Amino acid sequence: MSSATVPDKLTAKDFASDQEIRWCPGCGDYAILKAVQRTLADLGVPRESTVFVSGIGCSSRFPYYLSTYGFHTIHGRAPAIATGVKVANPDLDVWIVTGDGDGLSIGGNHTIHALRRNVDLQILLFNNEIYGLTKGQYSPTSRRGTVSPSTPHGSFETPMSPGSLALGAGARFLARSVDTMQKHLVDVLTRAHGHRGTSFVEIFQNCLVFNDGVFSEFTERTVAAETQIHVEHGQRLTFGSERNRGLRLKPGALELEVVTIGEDGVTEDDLLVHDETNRALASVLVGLCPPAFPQALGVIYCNPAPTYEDNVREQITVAETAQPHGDLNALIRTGKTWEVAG
Amino acid sequence: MSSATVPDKLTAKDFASDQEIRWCPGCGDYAILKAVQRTLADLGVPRESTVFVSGIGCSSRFPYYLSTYGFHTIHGRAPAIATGVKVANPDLDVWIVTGDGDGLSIGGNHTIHALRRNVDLQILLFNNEIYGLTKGQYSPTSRRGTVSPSTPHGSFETPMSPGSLALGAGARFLARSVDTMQKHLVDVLTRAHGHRGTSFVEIFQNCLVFNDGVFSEFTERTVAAETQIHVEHGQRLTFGSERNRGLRLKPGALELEVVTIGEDGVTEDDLLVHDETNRALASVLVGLCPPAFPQALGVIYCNPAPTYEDNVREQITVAETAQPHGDLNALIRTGKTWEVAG
Amino acid sequence: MTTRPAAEQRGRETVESVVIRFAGDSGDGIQVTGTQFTTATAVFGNDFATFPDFPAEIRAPAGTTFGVSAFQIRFGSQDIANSGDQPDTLVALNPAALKVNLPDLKKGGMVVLDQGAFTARNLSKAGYDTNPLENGALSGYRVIPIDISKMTLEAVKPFGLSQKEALRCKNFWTLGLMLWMYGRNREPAVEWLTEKFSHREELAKSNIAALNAGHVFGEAVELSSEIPVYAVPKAEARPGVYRAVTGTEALVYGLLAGTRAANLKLVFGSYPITPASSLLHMLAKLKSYGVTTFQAEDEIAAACFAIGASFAGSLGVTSSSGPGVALKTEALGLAINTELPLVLINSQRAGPSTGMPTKTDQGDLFQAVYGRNSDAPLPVVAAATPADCFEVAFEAVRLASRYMTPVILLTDGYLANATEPWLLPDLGALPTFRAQFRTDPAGFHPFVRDPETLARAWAVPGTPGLEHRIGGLEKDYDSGNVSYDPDNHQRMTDVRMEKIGRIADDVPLQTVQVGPERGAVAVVGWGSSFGAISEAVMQARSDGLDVSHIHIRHIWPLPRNLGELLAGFDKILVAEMNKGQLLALLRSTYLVPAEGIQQVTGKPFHVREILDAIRSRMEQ
Amino acid sequence: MTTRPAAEQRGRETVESVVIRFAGDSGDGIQVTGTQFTTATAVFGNDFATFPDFPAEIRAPAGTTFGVSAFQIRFGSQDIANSGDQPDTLVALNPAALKVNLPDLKKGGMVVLDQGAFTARNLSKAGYDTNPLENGALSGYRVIPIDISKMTLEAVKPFGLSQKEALRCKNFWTLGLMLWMYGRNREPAVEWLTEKFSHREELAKSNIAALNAGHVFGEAVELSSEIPVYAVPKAEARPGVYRAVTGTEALVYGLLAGTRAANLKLVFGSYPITPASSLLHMLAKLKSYGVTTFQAEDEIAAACFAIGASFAGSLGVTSSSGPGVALKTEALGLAINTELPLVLINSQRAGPSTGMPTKTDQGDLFQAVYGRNSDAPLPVVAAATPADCFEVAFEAVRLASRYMTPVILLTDGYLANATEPWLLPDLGALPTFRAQFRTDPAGFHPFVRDPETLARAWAVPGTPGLEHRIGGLEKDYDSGNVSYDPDNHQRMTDVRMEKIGRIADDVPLQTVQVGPERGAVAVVGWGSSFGAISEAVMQARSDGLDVSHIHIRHIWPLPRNLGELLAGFDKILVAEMNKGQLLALLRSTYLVPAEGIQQVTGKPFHVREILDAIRSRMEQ
Ligand SMILES: Cc1ncc(C[n+]2csc(CCOP(=O)(O)OP(=O)(O)O)c2C)c(N)n1
Ligand SMILES: Cc1ncc(C[n+]2csc(CCOP(=O)(O)OP(=O)(O)O)c2C)c(N)n1
Ligand code: SF4
Ligand code: SF4
Ligand SMILES: [Mg+2]
Ligand SMILES: [Mg+2]
Repeated sequence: MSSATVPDKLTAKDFASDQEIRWCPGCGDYAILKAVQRTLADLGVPRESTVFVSGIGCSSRFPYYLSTYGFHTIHGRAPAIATGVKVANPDLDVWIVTGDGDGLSIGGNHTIHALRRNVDLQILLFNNEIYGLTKGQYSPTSRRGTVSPSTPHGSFETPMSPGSLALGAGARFLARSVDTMQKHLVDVLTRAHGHRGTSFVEIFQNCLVFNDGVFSEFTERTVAAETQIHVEHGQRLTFGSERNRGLRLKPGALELEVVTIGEDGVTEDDLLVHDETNRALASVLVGLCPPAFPQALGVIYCNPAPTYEDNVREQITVAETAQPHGDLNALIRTGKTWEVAG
Repeated sequence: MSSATVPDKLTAKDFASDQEIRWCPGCGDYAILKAVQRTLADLGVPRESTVFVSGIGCSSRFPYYLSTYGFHTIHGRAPAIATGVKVANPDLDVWIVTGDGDGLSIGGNHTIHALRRNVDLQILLFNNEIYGLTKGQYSPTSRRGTVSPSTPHGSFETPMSPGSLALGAGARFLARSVDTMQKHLVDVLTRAHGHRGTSFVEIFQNCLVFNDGVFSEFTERTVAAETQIHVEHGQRLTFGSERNRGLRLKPGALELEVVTIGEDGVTEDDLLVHDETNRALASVLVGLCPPAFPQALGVIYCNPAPTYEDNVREQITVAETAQPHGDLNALIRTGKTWEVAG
Repeated sequence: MTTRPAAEQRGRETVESVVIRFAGDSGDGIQVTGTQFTTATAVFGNDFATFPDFPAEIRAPAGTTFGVSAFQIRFGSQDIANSGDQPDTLVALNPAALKVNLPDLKKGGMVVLDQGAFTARNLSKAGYDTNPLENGALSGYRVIPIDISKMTLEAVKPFGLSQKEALRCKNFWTLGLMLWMYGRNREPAVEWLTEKFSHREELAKSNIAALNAGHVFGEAVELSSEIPVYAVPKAEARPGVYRAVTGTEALVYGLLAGTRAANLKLVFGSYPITPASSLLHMLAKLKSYGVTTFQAEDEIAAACFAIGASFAGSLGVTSSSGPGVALKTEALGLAINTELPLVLINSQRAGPSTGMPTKTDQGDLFQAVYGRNSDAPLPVVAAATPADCFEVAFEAVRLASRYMTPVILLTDGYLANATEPWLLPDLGALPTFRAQFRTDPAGFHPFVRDPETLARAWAVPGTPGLEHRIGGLEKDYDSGNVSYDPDNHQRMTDVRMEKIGRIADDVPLQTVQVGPERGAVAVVGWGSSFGAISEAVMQARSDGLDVSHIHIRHIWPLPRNLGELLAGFDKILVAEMNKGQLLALLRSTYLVPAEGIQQVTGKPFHVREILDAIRSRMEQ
Repeated sequence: MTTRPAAEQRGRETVESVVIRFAGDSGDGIQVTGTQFTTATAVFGNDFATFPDFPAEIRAPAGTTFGVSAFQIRFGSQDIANSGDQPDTLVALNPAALKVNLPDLKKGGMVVLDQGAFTARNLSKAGYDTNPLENGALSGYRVIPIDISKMTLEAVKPFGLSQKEALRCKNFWTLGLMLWMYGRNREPAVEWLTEKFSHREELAKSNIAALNAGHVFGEAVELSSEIPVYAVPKAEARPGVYRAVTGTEALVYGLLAGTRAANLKLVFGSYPITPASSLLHMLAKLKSYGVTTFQAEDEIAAACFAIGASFAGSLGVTSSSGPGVALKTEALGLAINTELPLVLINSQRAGPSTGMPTKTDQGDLFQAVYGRNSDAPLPVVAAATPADCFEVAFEAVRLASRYMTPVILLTDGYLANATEPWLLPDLGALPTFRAQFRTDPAGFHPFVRDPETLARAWAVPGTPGLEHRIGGLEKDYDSGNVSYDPDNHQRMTDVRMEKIGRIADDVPLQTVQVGPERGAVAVVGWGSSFGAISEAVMQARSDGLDVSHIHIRHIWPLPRNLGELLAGFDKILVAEMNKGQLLALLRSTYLVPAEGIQQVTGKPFHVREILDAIRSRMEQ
């Protein structure tokens, strides 16, 4: 369960625990686990100060498979518990692993409040648009028409967009990646880790048992180039196998449109430059989806602000400076006291 | 508590119950109550098919003061209970009254899921940026620096924007008004009632005991004209006592700017026309605030979609048509049965 | 396996009851095999009880021990009350299944296993260092190794399936063999396959071929008398039409029948959770029966949704398991305070916290009876067997609507999936108890009470002249308005308690399940331990011990005569799958020096343990 | 008012104890008057107990009955255990205050009232049709009508306040009069005013002038002997430094002292709710004492936050009241299963559901002891008096950290605001019980247990070599890894139960509060009914009845000797403000035929009712 001698530089393997992995063979979670282990190794973080907190779901089994500290908590509450961990000890590096059910259905409120408070946490939301662990009911992110055990005639609820919700709640960091895109995912996770404050990463994850291929529209190798746009701060918003397509502002409207360089007089300069600090742009990018638009991946929004625990620390410092080493004996004697002689 | 004889046309007074009102004298809730009673009278809705559901808070006392059906439930859960009421009996006209604590703190998750599901409800959120009933703690909408019993050194959390959150959650109707703006409020409530689906109305409400004047920046009579913009579908976005100021799209950016007609060559035609079906515009409008921008009031977004209970009804109709008058005796005999002879 | 000195029937050894456990990888189709064997057994005319045991993982890696799925059936010619402690026969389709299930097998029991699956790879996945077929691990058992995989492949060859699909037929080969071994018919399985695979005829044909091949293999081998064959004669049963029913199915039918009897719409709100989800799944399919289902964002919303539906004049029903029920506690308080009908179904599972979600438990009695803030009484009923779920659900609807109160119905993970034969009632002949909606404004206020039941008036929105407001604040006894008056609070607290207390006058007197009404020992139980207790007490009685079995359906309020009944026994043993919850309730209510028999393993009670406990306590 | 045939002191009638209730509009500053009178009384040397009673509304319309605020103090020369049933003297600053409080006044008691406030407008707002000063409603009482409003305006005229501000001084005028009546000093009030209004000197001066004017008025009228004067001699008390303390303050100090003794950081997460919020408010001010507070988005998050903090090596504390505690149930299960320390403070209030949020109650004992799914034991402690909150909080921290368990501490709305004198302890001299963090990797797994306490190892993140994962699933006894093994689940269930059971060996034996250790009757209580029971038993004993008072702090597990102790009494009466919760616990645990004395009014227990019950049950 633990090892006392720590090698100088840990490898991805060193971040694996001794527990047998219990996801379905072929589940997208395996790939994410690999990417996280790689990221931790690349970052060179110490195992002992890294904590993974999760809720309940297939995805939330994650902490068992890492050799760091881990807490597999209760359904939907990981953000609240992780906030307690981080506020109690800000020196810890705290990650949350959650699912679309865990983080957006039962845990939606904790997710939005964590984002608003901006505690320095990384939230990894494995979105497979289904409740995996409870055997396949539709989730808040399931598409309309999803036939599931609880919607035998198809669901008709409008799916929630995790990214839109996060921005609406005041997120300061929003990124997206895909389970199978190892390099991209490692990059995104590294950026999320680097961001001080709550980083929200939506990872499109394939549940091959209950929702196989639900993201194939943009994850299939054959179409990926034409249906994904990898946004990068300061770079023009281009995509396509020829890198000749892109997004530009529709003149006179708050809208983007897909254009092709060389067509209709469009030049590269017409394409919008991605500004990851621009909230309005992030709001629009997050809503784009195939077939009309490419799916935006990468760091969509990053605009740091003071973290919750920085603020806590500051208030404590101010208070302690004003009144150092709070003397309890003195405290209980404040106000009116009287003495009864012996 | 009730009266059996119903006059032909009800007046605002007929919507008052016999209960003594227990808000603090001068509380903004009184004005909202008046506006709601007026709206109900104007709409000519029957008392018996109108239901007000609330959570807990000063604002949530609301149903007691109306002569309709009412349910003062538990903290934060009004959207879930109201959904039950409406789905069980879609003929009822269901309103929710909630506060910034009730609807966005403990009840945030139910609020966003109601919006996403689009049940035909009117949600009136009385935002006083404070917990009134529990004597003045800061709430999720309180400004940074709010000194309250639980933040004696000032709060440092980023306030939540109810409008941004609602849009992020997928709201199809979003409007804003102010407790004291009777006519405007009645108009907004009338629109909300007319909208099929969940309508979300944020009402800026003054809590004169614990947060007096927190909206005065745009509600004070002397500044209102210059700090409020009343948006109306199809109309140009103008404001100012001279009606010569307005909003236009900043060229080449996803941003609005304040301009003055006649200055820098700006003409009325340059001003943006409000399109209440445009989500991106709504997102931007909802984020504007004084001093740099005017506060947007009125129907900011309205873009109807099928309601939850319409969908329920449709699935039931389809099922019942396929298999009319479900015979229970037959149902329990489906599958393999065998007989034991007598 | 209880062998009886009875006439051999075509060379078969006649036995009174048998326990068979089918086990294999979760991909092996074990549950289908078990269910089909059950159908054949039912049609044959035995009484039976089944217990499916799924792995906790969705799709554990093939061949691992945590991917093992099992299905146990006990059937016989006498009353079968439980699915049996120890299998007489274990069917193991791979090494992992053997490893996990062998410890439960009866000493000297029979093991039928698929030799073809005992490859080096599978052995290592199962964590076997050496092959149990060779290392003596199976000595002491009657082992029948057959290369089922190979025989299946042979049998289905004509139909051109892929190797993978062909191997999937091995469960029907096995079924064929087992049907032959116990002299059951193949027709029900053939019918089922034909319908199930109507869209892929080759699959139907292959599986039928495998089924037949297994059967033929039995016959062939019989000649060499290597495989024993048994006869389990028909059981006596009340005449009528039967079906096999799971607890979940029976709950669904009970809720439907109950709401029809009450003339109320059934509006169901839930949030998925093991093992409660199946109720949501089944109800969601019954839209044409006027059922509305709602998957909420969490358990709190599900309960609140149901409360809203009840306020609007439907019967709100919600369901969950342990942790989810905990979340509904605050909402339950609202339903108690506003006196609205509500049925909350708790499928208990092993805890605390997440615990062992797929394992059964009886640990939520305290929570149901006591688990709320303030004095917050409500009725609690518990189901004893799969078929009993029907009656208990019907009763829960009756109590909720008649007394304007939330009702908690306790069932558990075992009952949810277990089956037994159910004598189908004529639903038209069941009693009705139409809910009374108030329409008369004269003298109305929302808390005006029926003098007999103390239930408040139910005036539903939409009714002109009865507009009113209710809420969670205390209200005036005489007007229903909010009140902070101290004496009024006392009065309301008293009346809430009294209303629930009076339900005891409206429920059947407690009867004794097995044995006389007074005597040396009463074993008292509740819920799904019914079968094990019943068997244990019957066995004890046939051993000459003076023991009775009392099984409580109405956990709260307790039946009026229970105290008197208990007083008629010298010793009271409360057998439950927790650390003594009904025990505490009975001790505090009746001051009887009851003692507990407890097992908290996540598995159904063992008859043996109860029997041993009865014996040892009687010797004391 | 108990009059004693004692020496008159400067013409004052000497009495042993007095109950005064100050009442007025919530805008009248009644709580300040009461608190200042208390301070003067404390400094004088009486023992005392106070009970503030706020209106439910934030700022109810002035002059209405639901806007009435009251403050009761009982003080005397003997031990004062409760704040008294019925006031001897009622001070009513407006008609509504008279209307609401007169029914409680002792027959023949004194009413001091502000005649100037008895205007037609105020009378009608209070719902009086005719003026009670004129319609005979006060006959039978000793009425002292004074135009306090007018006299106050006169007294403060020199300081140029607005009419509104000037009238606000009338509470200090009244205070002056009452201080004179009972021979108490004005200095503490003057000091307080001077500091309080240091920024607005004219307010300080005006209030002091009003205070003096009230006092002088008393002296002047005395000549006409219209107003009686009393002496209440000092009480005997253990020597030392004292202060008046509310239950909330004492809780805060107890948590601080406890976490220092444990060498743990105090991390507090809560969500506002009446009457628990004051704990959050006080702790939020104590950042310089190393306290971290967090206002969560709801109660679930608050509990989870605290659990996270404990996981990270702090002591997580959370608090709420009834409905909010219900919401924390699921999270408590996690803390039980993962065996993390946690203190949950429940300020009980009247329910069920929202109930009467500002009113006190003892209805949450069942919830605390039993209110969770599965077998989920945890220790429960209850505070008896405001000062006792200190010790109980200290104890809760000790148990949580020593046994790695959540602990529920029960207090209530009465204790939160009530005050009594507190003999200040020397915190440096308190025992310490430093929490043991595991650092040694040898033989470590997260569920390795201390053989004595059975507490698991607490290895906190940040410790190299002890990286581990915990969660809500059942775990293997020997490795801490997830386990679904049936026998292991039994073992873990047993050890969780045993760990909590062993705490009984580590808490003081139960003592008898009043009376002998065996005898005819024991009145058993818990929580804030301490004072009323104690008084009632003392009175009964002085009437010659053989009664003892046993008051239980450790509700679960119960003290080891309690059964034996109870066995020494012929009759056991359990007095509690609920429908019989401790009663059920004692009956089921000890099989004693205990009976209940119950009051559920939202008000503290009446001594009289307990006394009557003792008498009538003894006559039976
Ligand atoms: C309080 C509570 N409610 C419900 C459950 C049942 N449950 C476990 S996981 C889950 C949904 C998981 O979905 P998601 O978060 O998307 O995770 P996935 O399995 O898809 O990775 C549910 C409903 C539970 N464990 N606890
Ligand atoms: C479960 C629960 N938690 C907490 C409370 C206490 N409480 C009542 S109202 C309220 C906040 C009210 O704030 P808001 O919704 O903004 O309403 P306002 O009083 O400002 O109108 C709180 C925390 C409660 N009644 N129930
Ligand atoms: S059910 Fe889906 S999400 Fe869960 S482990 Fe299997 S493939 Fe992965
Ligand atoms: S506290 Fe504030 S919100 Fe509540 S009634 Fe008073 S003024 Fe209104
Ligand atoms: Mg999922
Ligand atoms: Mg508010």
